[in-house]
Amino acid sequence: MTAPAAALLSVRGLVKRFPGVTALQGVDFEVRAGEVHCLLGQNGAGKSTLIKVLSGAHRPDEGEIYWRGELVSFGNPTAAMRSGVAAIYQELDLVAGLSVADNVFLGHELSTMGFSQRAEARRRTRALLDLLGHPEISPDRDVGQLSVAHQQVVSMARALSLDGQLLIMDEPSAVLDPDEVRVLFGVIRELTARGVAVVYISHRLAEIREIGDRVTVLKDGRTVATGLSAREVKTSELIALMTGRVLDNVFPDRKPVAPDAPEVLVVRGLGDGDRFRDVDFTVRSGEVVGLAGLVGSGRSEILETVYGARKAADGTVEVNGRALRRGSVGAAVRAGMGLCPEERKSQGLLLDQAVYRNITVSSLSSFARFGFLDDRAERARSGRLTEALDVRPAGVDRVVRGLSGGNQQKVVLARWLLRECRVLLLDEPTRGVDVGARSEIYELIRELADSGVAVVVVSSDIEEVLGLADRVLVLREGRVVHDGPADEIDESRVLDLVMEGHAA
Amino acid sequence: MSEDTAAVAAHEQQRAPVGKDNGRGISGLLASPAGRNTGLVVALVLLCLGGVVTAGDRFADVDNLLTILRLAAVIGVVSVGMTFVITGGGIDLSVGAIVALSSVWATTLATQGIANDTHWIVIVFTALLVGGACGLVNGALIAYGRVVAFIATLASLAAARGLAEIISNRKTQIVNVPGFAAFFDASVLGVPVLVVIFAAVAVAGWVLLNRTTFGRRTFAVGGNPEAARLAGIDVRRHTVMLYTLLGLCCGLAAVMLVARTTTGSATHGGLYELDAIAAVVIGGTLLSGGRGTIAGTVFGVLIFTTLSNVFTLNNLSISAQAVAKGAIIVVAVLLQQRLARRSGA
Amino acid sequence: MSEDTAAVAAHEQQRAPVGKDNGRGISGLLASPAGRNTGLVVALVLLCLGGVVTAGDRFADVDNLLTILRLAAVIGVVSVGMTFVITGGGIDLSVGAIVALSSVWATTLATQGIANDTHWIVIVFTALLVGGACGLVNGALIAYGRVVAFIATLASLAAARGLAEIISNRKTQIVNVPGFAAFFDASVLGVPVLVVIFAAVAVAGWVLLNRTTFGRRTFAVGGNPEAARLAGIDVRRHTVMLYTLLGLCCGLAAVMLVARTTTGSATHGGLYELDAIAAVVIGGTLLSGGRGTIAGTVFGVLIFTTLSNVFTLNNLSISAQAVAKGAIIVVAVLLQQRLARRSGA
Amino acid sequence: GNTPQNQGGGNQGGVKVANDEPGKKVVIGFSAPAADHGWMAAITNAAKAEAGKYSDVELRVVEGTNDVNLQISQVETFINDKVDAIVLLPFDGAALTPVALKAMKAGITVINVDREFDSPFAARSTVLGDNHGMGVSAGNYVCERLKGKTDAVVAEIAGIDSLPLTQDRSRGFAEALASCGLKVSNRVAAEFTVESGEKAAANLLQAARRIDAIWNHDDDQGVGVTAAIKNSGRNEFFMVGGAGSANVMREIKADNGPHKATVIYPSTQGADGIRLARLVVQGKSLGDLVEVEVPRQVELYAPVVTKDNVDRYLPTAFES
Ligand SMILES: Nc1ncnc2c1ncn2[C@@H]1O[C@H](COP(=O)(O)OP(=O)(O)OP(=O)(O)O)[C@@H](O)[C@H]1O
Ligand SMILES: Nc1ncnc2c1ncn2[C@@H]1O[C@H](COP(=O)(O)OP(=O)(O)OP(=O)(O)O)[C@@H](O)[C@H]1O
Ligand SMILES: [Mg+2]
Ligand SMILES: [Mg+2]
Repeated sequence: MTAPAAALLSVRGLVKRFPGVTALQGVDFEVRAGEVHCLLGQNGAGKSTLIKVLSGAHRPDEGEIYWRGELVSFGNPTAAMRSGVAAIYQELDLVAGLSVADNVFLGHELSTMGFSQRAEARRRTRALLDLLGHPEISPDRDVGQLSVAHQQVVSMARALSLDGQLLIMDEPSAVLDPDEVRVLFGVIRELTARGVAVVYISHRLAEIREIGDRVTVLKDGRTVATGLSAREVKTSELIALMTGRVLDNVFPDRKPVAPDAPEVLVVRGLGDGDRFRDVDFTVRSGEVVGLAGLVGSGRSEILETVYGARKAADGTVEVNGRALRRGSVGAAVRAGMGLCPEERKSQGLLLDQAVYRNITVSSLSSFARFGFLDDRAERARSGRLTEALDVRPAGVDRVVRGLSGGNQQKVVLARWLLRECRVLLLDEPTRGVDVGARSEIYELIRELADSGVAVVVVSSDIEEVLGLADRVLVLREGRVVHDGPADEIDESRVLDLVMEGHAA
Repeated sequence: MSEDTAAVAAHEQQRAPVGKDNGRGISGLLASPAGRNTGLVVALVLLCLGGVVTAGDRFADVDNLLTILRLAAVIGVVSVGMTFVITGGGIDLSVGAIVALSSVWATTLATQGIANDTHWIVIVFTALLVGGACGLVNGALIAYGRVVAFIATLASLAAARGLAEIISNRKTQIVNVPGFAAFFDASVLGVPVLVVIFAAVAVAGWVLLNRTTFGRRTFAVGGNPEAARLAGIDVRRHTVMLYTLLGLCCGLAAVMLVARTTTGSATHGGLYELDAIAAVVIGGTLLSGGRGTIAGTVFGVLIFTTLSNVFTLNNLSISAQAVAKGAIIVVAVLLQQRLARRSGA
Repeated sequence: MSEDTAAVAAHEQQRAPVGKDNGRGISGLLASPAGRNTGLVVALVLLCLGGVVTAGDRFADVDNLLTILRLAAVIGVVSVGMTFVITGGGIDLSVGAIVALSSVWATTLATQGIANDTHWIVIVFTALLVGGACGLVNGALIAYGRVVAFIATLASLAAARGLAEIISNRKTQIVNVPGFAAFFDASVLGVPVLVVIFAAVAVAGWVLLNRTTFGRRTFAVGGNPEAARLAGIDVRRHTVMLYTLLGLCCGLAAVMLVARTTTGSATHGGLYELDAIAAVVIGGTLLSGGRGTIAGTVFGVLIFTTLSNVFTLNNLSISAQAVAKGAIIVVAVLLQQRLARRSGA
Repeated sequence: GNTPQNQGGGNQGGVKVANDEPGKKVVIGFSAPAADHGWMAAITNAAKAEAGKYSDVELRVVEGTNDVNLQISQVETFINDKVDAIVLLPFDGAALTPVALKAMKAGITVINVDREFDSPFAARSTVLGDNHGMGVSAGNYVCERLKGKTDAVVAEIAGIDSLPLTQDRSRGFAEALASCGLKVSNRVAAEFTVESGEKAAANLLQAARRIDAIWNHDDDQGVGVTAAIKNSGRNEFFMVGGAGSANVMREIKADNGPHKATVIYPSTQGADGIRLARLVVQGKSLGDLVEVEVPRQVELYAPVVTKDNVDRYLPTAFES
């Protein structure tokens, strides 16, 4: 049996099993040359797994893959690359310690008789980075020192350097700011105009409407709909397909913060002597403060400094009126602070340990008597939280590494929910989280705030900052340039503020 | 390869998932702690079979088994401590030197006139103190001085052995404190005191690693120090505690060695670092940290000691022993991996 | 002294990247490869100063410098190979044993009647072949057998030494092939052949690690094997190549040692594993893989050999030397770290 | 301890020979393997003590090492330094031969101690312990005590098995035993350390249920062997030691342990080497000989020490 001639790639009945989980249980879809084919699905639906099968990183257990009408099996990534399939993985798989140019050409190095053609590699990398709108990234920089956003750009450059017929992007926009997403879309349009097909994965429906041609929806490892028109299909229909239920209002209603609510977190004149300085802000009990700014404006650094994970050079951080010792995470945690870090894999999770252990790691003493742990209580409490957060697949004994990105994020959140913090610092809390879970997380943040927690949220999604926060701080190059209630500012104004002096 | 990664990841679970989310029957059983060590158990049993076949009842004899256990005791105590350090993401090359230094310091006290009146327990405390102090220095160098563990403990290795030589003037110091020998040579219900100590340390180590906050933090610190730090664990203090714990184990091992040989010497503990690390790693503790098993370590120690016992019973040449040892190590590990993978699936 | 060392080092040193993207003034300079080794250079210079102060012109003498370099040559060649394996995320404990086995096998050929007619180059090839084969076995065990590198090479260590003892019947085998000694005892422009070989290996190693596809892939395999795999690199094949390369280096080192001692022996290369790993790690290569520097390794080797030379010249008590050695290692590493951190590398 | 008095060796008791009169200044370099066991430590200590007795000797002692490469470079340093003499106890005699030859060529007097070079031109004079003879002495003693017991079980606890000296000892032992119809039934090897001795012996005692005699190559490891024997509570055999530590001699004298004899392997060889080096450099001859030059080779005797003659040897024994 042959696939229709129009299809560049066609997939039938794909099944992929992991120990204990069947990630894909019958996926069918096809991609035509020159189209942007969007994959939608909740966290854990199997999108990334599908990508890995298509790019030769996983071998499928069942099913057929047709490439240009021919049955193929990509035994390894090289085979897929040779055929013209290039992928950007969700977990940015770059090698820290190697330069940008080296990463871009890793595995398909430019060389003469084994010797690297470094000048040529650098030149081509430069061109690719320019094309992607990032002339400021130096091809000689160590990738490990780039921000996540820049690393994402490098991954894209890498995929482009392969010059493939099919480009697969697994949540490329998760770490990009709106401006950069626009550049990315420009590149995608250029590619499709040349007949390159793009498989695009994102949890942001707006993006899919903007760039997509057709949509395939996965649920629990199965194709539930395929070939939908990206522009015409109704949002509610998509959400219903993905989640099996109907969601209406994404952002929960705000409750006005009581004017006499105590100022739980007070930051005064904070600076690290390098990336930011003179940062002042306060967060009241029950208030959600959003930090908006471009990638690289230093938001993560500020959060980490407030938390004591970086040592402040100037300024003070007070929680409930008591100043914290500088550079001490322990002091911050004891004072009731919690941080969900930006990079959950390297900063947040114990990847090879069970879910419940990741959740209880910050609250061990509350499960211990004379240092001895009550394992059963740990599991029970964690179980209730993961159920509430709908972590999938369920099971607190599962190793975190095997969870999908979005579910991993929920595990980190659960950790601080368990601790019942008074101040919660969230760095990109919904990165890689699906619409359904996203609204659950918003709901949760709101509930927390309503119960008196002071929350600080950093997000590159301006809509999210505005929708979620009571008050918005706008950052530019390490300084606070705006501080005001969220309902007195709109998206374009924020954009203006963050871009000021940038665009010019 | 990623399939295998997944299998390994599954294998890393500390406890078998119990209950509804895991009705996997035999495979569930295999994934239990006993199951995770199946390969090691099988290797040990095969080794014992080998012993019985080649050496008959000379091997399968209570005295011989006690001999094996006594031999295992000293290095076993060190290996249990080493399991903590390696699980916590570290390594310690100085254990043998610390054993030597502790033994020398403790026996210097005992061989000097002053000590004739003091109780033998002083020897024990001195050794523990010296061992603990060495561990503390190692830990501080690594955690606060930020010297790579490998290098820091390599330096300690050189320094501690040198110091031991200076203190002992490179002589073997013979202990004649009567109560000391009497205590450690005794048996409890037929089991030699040394073996009892080893068993106690192993059990205590298991409880500490698997049932306490300290153990849980050790896994966290070893698995992802940055995440542990951001989760509010004082990674550096914890690291210091890990090395100190190992130092204390070395001190205890020194006491046991002094009791066994009636001497303290700067040559004690030669190559313990390799033996201990090998036992720990063959037991299934990850050298890169974050995964550790005391039961595995105990099996590892027993495998190595049984091996040399069987060799000796068979009058094998040392060279042939070495070749066979290499082959057996590889087979044991392969066996362990194959079985662990099957049970993890 | 320092001029000479610097000259050797200059060979292997990457020229500082020039150009606009690195215009960071002094900090840019410090972040250059030369800068990254500042601490090591300073440590070496201090050591040399110590040598000059305590031993005057007995230290600062061409003959003495050549003595240091000759001493450095054998372990240096092994360390260069070790840099590749460690950068690629591995470890090899069997290097000393491989050196012994290669030396024994090669000299068995040379001491047997048949070989009297054959050219001495046969010795060289045999040693390389044996070393390479051992490395191949190590690599295959690790990459395809998936035995942890530490354990696999520990097993090889035991097996290879045992085999060497069996082959040599535990005798020291003396080589009398005339051309052989003549070749390796010669000097090129006043520089002994052994030192020339070391320099050549270091330069070749530098080029291989920093200027070839193979080198790039080594960093990738060590730094993030999963990413390397996704990038289409055959990680397992590459791993085998790394260990084989190290095995070849060990074979070469065996040839050099045979030339230096005119003997092959099962006791050759004792504890080379520790010496080589220490030199590599002190040089700044990460034990966890992904970062490696040949220049650093060369400095590491020179620091250790200069240290023992200065000790030799100063007639220090042996135990005090061990203590001092420990202290100096720590100081060197701290210095290196402080300076590297300041330079922002 | 190793007081200079009892390090002097046999020839000091007699006439105060002219040889001891201060002569021209002699710089001597001394290199030996790592002092990783008591005998080797005693070698170095004795050499130092001996040198300290002569105002005209300057001794340079370098770090003991088991790495032939490092030991070669130590000798090279001595050559660079133009010392007058080198006393060398090589880790491996053959491996250090080329550099010793180089030293001799450079006009330096090389005295080879204990482990022999493979070229007669590599040393001016050689002081050898008699390893083979040691085994023979031990074997003969065992034969004598077990006279007539043809089914006797003889066990051997060797030292570091990869060293040629261990094989020489074992060979001598086996030859002597063969002469009276015995053989070694069980053989284990330790590493010259107390701990390894204890370990090897513990296993050995399990391997052989009945033993009549044990020869242990080295009295350092013997301390551990004794501890293991005590632990096992066995006493059906007698034990012969090796090297001759003071400690074992005291036990022989007191006759309260398994040791009934030990075979001496003098730890004063290094000290003898120092003396010879000094004599050669100063152009003196060896005291009681008519010969005007220092002999090319001095092979030391390996006597058996028993309860009867222990008092004679105890003063020169080394403390392990
Ligand atoms: N290596 C693995 N081992 C075990 N299970 C895995 C592994 N990789 C993925 N899974 C499981 O497969 C399922 C699909 O995961 P996948 O990462 O494909 O989801 P996703 O759709 O990409 O989700 P997200 O939107 O959160 O990225 C999940 O249940 C996950 O737990
Ligand atoms: N370890 C590092 N060394 C050098 N530069 C770094 C390092 N980490 C980050 N940077 C740089 O600091 C800048 C800030 O990055 P960072 O990701 O913290 O910004 P941000 O405002 O938090 O943005 P985002 O929310 O996307 O993370 C980036 O330009 C990045 O290149
Ligand atoms: Mg995904
Ligand atoms: Mg950030």
